[in-house]
Amino acid sequence: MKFTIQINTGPYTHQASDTAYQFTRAALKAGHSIHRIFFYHDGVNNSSMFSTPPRDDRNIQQLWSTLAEQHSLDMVVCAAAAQRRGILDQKEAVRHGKSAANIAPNFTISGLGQLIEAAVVSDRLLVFGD
Amino acid sequence: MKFTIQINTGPYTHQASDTAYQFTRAALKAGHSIHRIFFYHDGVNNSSMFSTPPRDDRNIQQLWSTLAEQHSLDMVVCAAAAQRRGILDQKEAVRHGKSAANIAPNFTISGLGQLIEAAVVSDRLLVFGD
Amino acid sequence: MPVSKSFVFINRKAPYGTIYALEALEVVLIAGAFELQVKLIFMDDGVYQLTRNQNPTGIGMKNFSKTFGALGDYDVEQIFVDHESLNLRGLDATDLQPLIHGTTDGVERPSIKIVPRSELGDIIEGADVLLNF
Amino acid sequence: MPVSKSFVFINRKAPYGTIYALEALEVVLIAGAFELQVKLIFMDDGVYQLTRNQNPTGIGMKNFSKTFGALGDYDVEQIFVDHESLNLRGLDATDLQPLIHGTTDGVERPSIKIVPRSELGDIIEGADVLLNF
Amino acid sequence: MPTLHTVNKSPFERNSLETCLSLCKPGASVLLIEDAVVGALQDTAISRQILESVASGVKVYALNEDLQARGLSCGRLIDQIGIVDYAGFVDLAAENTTVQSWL
Amino acid sequence: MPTLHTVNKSPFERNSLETCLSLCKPGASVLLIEDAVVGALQDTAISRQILESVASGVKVYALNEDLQARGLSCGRLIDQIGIVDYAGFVDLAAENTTVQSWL
Repeated sequence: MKFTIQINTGPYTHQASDTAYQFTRAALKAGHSIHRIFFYHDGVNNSSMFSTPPRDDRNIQQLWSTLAEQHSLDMVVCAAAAQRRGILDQKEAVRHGKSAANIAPNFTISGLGQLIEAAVVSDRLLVFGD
Repeated sequence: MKFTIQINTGPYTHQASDTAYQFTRAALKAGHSIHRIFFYHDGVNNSSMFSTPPRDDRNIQQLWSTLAEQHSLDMVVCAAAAQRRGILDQKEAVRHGKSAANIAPNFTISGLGQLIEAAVVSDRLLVFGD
Repeated sequence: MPVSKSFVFINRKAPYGTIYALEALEVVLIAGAFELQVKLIFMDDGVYQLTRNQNPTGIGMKNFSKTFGALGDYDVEQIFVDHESLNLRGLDATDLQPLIHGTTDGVERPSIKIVPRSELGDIIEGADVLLNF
Repeated sequence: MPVSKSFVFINRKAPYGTIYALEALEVVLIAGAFELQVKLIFMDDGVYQLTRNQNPTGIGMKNFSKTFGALGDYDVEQIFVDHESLNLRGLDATDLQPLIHGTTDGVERPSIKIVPRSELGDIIEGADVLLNF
Repeated sequence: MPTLHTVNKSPFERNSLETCLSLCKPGASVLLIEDAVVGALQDTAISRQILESVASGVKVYALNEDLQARGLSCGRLIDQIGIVDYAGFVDLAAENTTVQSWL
Repeated sequence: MPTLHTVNKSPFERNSLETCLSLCKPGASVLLIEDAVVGALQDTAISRQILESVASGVKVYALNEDLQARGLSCGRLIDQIGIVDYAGFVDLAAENTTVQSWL
């Protein structure tokens, strides 16, 4: 079965990103496929490469990047939401005259159409948020 | 009268930073002084220089930086909270091997002791959050 | 893309206190552009999104509620408001901005329908995709 | 710094679902190190912060509730729990982890006191500084 | 030592206003801000509890800018609720000795 | 077309579980996750409403990992609530035709 996951909150402050991660792992383990993971609202903050949690804590961005690497996941960060909250890829950094990009590997900035398309072609959409 | 303001949520998603900003402006206008503005939890995200909201929307980070400039406000971002959420000054960027700093002008990264000290020496502490 | 699916957006948050209402509306407009069958539900504090005479100038924000008026142009014509939610909040139909859409016979019709909660349960059960903000 | 002030921390959020409980505890420990007079209130969903046998391994987080056991060492000895909040949630004193502090006579005493809500109102009225998470 | 209590969430979504009113003392002030201003309307599920608090000597206010944002400024508010702007919010914070934010 | 409803907030802080139970249909499933698992305990302010929903044909579940995190796994839960792990959550999402997240 084909799942799409939407994440609405940033890392650490709310549990939603952790729950979505555990769900995604369990779904993959059960043999399901993940069509897309879409980060919206503060969810875009999960993609910040600048995050450095304490050593005895999980690194949520790295968990996602690693899972995406292992399973070729399509992780999309909403462009409009990312601009508001300061998540930049190289192209956006140049366009807005910022000093660097801060989006982590395996995350891609794209439009809201990617959420609608994913919902249309997937068997299930699950939303995790506040 | 001497106020300290604590802000617990990031920009745009919750109104708390906006309300704190309006309160701070009104307090300054009424002749009160602001001892410190302390950004905790997701509040640290208000200091991201990478944020680029739509042109017809307010730029919350710039509102704070400008107000601080005009009134010599002491705006402190909690160090531990900032590390978790990817807010870096030049020193932290170098220490953690990140490509750049993203903290905006007039924000300073410091410890939680700055919140306690501010609460002790101020007449009033107001907390804005979720 | 496969056969068209029915999308139901469930709006339960007040406007301005959080950004969810505004960013949800951005998704609705995109969905409208995809020519999907779209229904909107406003319940719980979501009913405040539709109040008349919103003016957020004083809180430094822009009035996004005007955008609801454009929904008819995107063929988003089915807007359901929970009667019980209005009632608990001291509101009724006259507090909501009128939203309309054109029809093939050239007449403009109201898009908002105030319904009992049980009917919202039916709409949710009948959806192919549920989006929550 | 001026004369010592009394600090009251009000904890109303459940642990793990949000980070507020954990990051509030970090502030309490700092305040303890300042040798201030510190009181903690746990009410509403904040009472879940003190339950025994927390084990967040399965959700990928660390068990920060053990840190409450260190509060006595920071001279944080006055912990008030709202009786009504426990009652509404099907909990009682036996569900909470025991927290103790030493006294000058060498005896260890319990730090947690379960109180009626009206007493919490008094504590809040009597505080110099109120911190909310 | 009167306290200013601020509440920023809708009383129909969260329990913070109810908790606040359950323990605030006569002479205390309660200010509704942000989404909490929806509690200022007449004839709602929370209006009776607000009127009981007022009767017991608690002063209740709502922030005008937040009322206007939500289109709620049109004579439909509980009569006993005072309306203040941000300057009035600052005055309330200064007049009371502490501020308790029910987040 | 049965629906899986997920609720992630404490029913003592927010109204999302109450709203969910007020409109979900016989045959639907409700899964309590994150802070909402506190609603699974016996003898609480919400337990009667949960039992009424169960009696009407709604299946109610709680996520075990979230119960354990909060120290709530010790035989004090409502008997009629099923306990599932993340794999069980995935199965519920697959078995029902849609998922409604009450955020």
